[in-house]
Amino acid sequence: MNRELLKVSGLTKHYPLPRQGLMEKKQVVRAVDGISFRIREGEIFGLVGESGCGKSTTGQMLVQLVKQTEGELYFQGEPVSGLSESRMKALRRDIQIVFQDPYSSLNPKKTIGWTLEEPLIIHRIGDKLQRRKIVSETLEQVGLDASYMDRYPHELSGGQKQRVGIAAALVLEPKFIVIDEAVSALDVSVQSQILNLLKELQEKRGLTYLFISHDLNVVEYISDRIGVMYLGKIVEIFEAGVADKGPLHPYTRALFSAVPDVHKRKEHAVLQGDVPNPIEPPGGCAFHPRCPAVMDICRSEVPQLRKVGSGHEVSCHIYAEGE
Amino acid sequence: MTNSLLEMRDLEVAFTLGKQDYPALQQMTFQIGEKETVGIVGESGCGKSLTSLSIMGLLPGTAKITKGEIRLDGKSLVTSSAQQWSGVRGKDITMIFQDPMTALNPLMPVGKQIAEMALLHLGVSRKEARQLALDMMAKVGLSRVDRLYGDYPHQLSGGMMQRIMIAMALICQPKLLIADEPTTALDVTIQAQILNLLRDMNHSTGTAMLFISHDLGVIREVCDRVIVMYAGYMVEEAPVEELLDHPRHPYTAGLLQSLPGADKRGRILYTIPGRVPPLTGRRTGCPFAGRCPSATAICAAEVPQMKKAGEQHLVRCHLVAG
Amino acid sequence: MRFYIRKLAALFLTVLLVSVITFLVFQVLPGDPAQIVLGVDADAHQLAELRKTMGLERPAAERYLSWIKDTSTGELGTSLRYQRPVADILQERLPVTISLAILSLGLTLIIGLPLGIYIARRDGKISALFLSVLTQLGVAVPSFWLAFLLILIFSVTFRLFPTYGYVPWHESPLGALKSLFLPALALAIPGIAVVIRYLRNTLLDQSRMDYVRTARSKGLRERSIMYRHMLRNSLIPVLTIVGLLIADTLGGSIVVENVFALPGLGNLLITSIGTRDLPLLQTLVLYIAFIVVCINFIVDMLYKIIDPRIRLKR
Amino acid sequence: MKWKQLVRNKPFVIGASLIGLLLMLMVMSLFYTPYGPNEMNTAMRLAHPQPSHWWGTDNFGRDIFSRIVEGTQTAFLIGVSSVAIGLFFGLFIGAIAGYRGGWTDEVLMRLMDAKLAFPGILLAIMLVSVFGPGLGNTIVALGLMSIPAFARIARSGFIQYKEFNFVKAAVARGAGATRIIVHHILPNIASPIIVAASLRFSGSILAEAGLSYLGLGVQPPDPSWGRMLSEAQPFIVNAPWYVLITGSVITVMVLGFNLLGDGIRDVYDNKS
Repeated sequence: MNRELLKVSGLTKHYPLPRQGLMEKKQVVRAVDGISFRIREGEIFGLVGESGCGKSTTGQMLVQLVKQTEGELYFQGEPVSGLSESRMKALRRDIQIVFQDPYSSLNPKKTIGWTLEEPLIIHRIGDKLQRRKIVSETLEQVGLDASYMDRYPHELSGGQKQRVGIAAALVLEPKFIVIDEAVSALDVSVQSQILNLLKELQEKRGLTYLFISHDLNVVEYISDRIGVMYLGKIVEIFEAGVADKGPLHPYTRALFSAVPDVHKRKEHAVLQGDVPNPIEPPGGCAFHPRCPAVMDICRSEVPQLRKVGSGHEVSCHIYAEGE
Repeated sequence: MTNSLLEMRDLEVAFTLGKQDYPALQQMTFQIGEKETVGIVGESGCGKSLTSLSIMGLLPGTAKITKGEIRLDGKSLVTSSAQQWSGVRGKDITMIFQDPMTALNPLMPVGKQIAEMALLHLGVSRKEARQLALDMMAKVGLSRVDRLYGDYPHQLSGGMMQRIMIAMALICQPKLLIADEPTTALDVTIQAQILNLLRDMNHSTGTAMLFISHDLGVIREVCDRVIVMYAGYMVEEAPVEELLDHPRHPYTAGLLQSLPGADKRGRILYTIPGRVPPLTGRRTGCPFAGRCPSATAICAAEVPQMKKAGEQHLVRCHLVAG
Repeated sequence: MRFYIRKLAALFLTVLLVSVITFLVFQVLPGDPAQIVLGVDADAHQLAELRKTMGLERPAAERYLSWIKDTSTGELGTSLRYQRPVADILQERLPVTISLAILSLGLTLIIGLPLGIYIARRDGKISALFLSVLTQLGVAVPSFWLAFLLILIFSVTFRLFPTYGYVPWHESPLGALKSLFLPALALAIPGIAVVIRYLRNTLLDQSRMDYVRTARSKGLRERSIMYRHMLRNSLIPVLTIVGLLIADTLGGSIVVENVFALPGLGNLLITSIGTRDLPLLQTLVLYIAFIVVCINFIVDMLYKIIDPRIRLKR
Repeated sequence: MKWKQLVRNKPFVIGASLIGLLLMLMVMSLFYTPYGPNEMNTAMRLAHPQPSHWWGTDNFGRDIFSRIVEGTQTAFLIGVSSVAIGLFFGLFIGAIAGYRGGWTDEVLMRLMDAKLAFPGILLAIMLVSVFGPGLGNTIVALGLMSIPAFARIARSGFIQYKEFNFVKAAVARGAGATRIIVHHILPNIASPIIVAASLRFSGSILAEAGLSYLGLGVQPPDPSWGRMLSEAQPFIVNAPWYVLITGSVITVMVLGFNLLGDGIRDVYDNKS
């Protein structure tokens, strides 16, 4: 079951800042700073982190919406960059994306039917009749009946719009879907309906998800493995829900303990300070200014992501000896 | 029950769309004691923000109070003239909002906007106001306050801006602070800092707090008592542990079951069927009747009354024995 | 500091581009400028003579460079019709156009701004339709026809202002003011309509912003919220409109100066077209365009200074 | 098009009816006018409005109503042509600047700023002074004058919508640049373009009137309200109706298009 579907190695994205003055050295925002991970087929890989950590940029690089500055992406073992125009277009059938904000993810001037049919037209799949059948079937699968085809986005609720977003990603029968904060804008009762839908579709169609979110409860519920990002780097990857192999990295532990728990009021050490400015990240480990367990080495040397157990990697000097 | 600082009795607020009035809040009755932190939780459109705005007399658009009473320290707020309002708003009751980044005047230094509050209500000189503002900024955990005083809103992070808002809200030692989803727009670690700060401020200054949120976890973290709202009605009210551990109203129970979390991995989440009725589509009877798994004939006919279902525990449901 | 350097560079580039366009239109596009000046029936000898005096045998690029060198050093060549240095003619005419522009802009702001605030504050009480039609009417009226109306009312019927002509300032300031008032009003009315509409809409947008809700929750009364908070935030978009208004005012003055026979740059422009006085025409157009570019630059700078978000990058 | 809301929007209705009226007059004038526009009746000079001549006669005894009605043809021609030229080139420039970005955007926008330096009438005067007056040159001049307005809208539309998720989603699904422009961006900037078109239509009419008044715009025998006004100016005292009527017709037409633009903006703006 767990053949490797996607391999990311050294993925980097630097946004050049408009140069203020002639003398000023070129400034760069290191949105994503050399991340590597693998996603197995049929797995839900959760990607969490606070705003500005680069998780959304990573998602958009996987879908080739954003061109990476460095690093390589392998889909089913084949490098993604440098593909011919036609090969790239074919690849786009297999990799899809669902966005967070339901209000700007659907073209307001087009009907739902048009939006769902467009990918089929782009890839010249079937004729008019067959396409309409695929669209109505896909709508059924996301819990909407065929009557939605003639409706416009402004007639739908947030939850319904998100279902259409998911349907639009499914219509080309992809293998891998990047889900970028798809539930954060929804109310709890609607959120649970969408999470169930995503889980059901994943099992029925054997899909693989990269599930991006800042809501740790949601990620812990739905993901098999969780990657934690901080200021453009992955600091830890661990198996979700496996009690004894819980998170080790100081930031991950602080992050998960900061989440208010509806079951009991937790007394927890609150992480002080703000996320540093990505234009001039602190030397060594980017987390050292806020880290409760900071050591001298942390200020000078950048830690590497190292395996510390099956499916468990951490990038922190405390665990550098691979104990 | 400490004697009530704020009392709302049978309040009704309605919007006028075209010719017709649509009730957005009905039968709102609750108290807030001195030093107490009361939470209001509910999904979008349930009227929680409208409740706080009606206390501040800042009802948006065509909304107006059609029935009921709000009293602060015995003084009615509903009938206050504009002149009386300015004595209450900002002095006895203050408010902080959800998105700190847009909540301040972008063209005025943040420190000056805090000092403006002191100048307005404490009748102090400009220099004294500035010093009061600087002290308050330090008290809310901001560092290098002298430099920060002259900075503009766009130069600050979300967390710092919310601390500025809290400093502004507490500088005149108000009796009641209303916090409308103050941490929803913030990251988890920053949210924890702000929730801690609000709790400490409540303990140290004794300012009562009305905390609005859609997040049940945050409610548990901050509030003593909590009110659950649905489609303009209060459906349940109880001390926070009692309500979250023993929910009696089907909607509250449904919400708690549909919350995702590590404990529910691999299992299908419970979902409340259907959708919240829009403002214009609210019919007679219990507002939750359409979506309630154990709804009966009477539920669709009559709006249930709030009944005692335990120590300080009130529920608006026909099925719960009074 | 680097912010201003970048801005100055953009200004220089725009001025250069403006001069290129002007040169192209007058010297290159028409093929043979001498033909334009002397008209169709001129004989070959006269044409050759004129080409020499205008230095047309030299390649276009060279002519452009020398024209730019002269213009920037204040040496603006001589007018064919008046046989006088262009610089002197401009010197005489400039004060008329400048005082007309300043007077009309002054009227626009003095009348437009308070009215805009007043209308915004009484929003809902004045029917939006009446306001929309009134302000659109102000913009729809052709300025020279408006001038006729003003003459008909104030000069012919009430005899308050002269129907035409200009009294220089040094002769009698009151006379100058009286002779310039009607033309300035004719130019200002469309500007007033624009300012009212724009200020009203901006103020209404601002009143829905979060910071105004916060100000209300601080207990400030509506009046002080308007003047201490909203007005300054609204002036930024209004300032950009003032920039556009200046260009329209200068454009409009070309026509209005003709209606009132005011000896300004606009009037000169029209007469020099009639007399085919190419050198004067070319420099005049560059002059007017240069004034507009400089004013827009100043407005742009003001706009940036007021708004700290641009001045102080995080 | 949201006809339901448009019909209920007062400014739109007023604007549309004013323009409808003028359009009818224009169509009528193609076939019939009470008197020939240049038919002189020397016995009836400067006659005040009366049953035989609804709007009186001018100093050559020509019927003012017929001449004004004939003038609607020029006004509509000027309006349509300048919007067409402005729209075609403007959208093209704006699209390239907006979609490509980078230095092309910088250069094109500098060009637009330079155009801003020449106030409307000045640019027209420059072209007319070199190529001579007349209907054709006026149309070209007014067309060039209209380009920046459309370029700016197209550019800001492209820059704004490029960032919207539905455009990103379409790109992620393999949509090419043309499909993105035609299906995703153009329909969403349609309403600001229509508003700009109606404002440019009225702007061009005003500009033509100004030019013709100065004798630089439309020349005889083509009819022009601007030129009629310059002919009417000397008789402002003894035949005020001549000036008043001609000027108010221009104002009504310009007002009509401006209100039309207002109505469309109201209906489409609060939707987004």
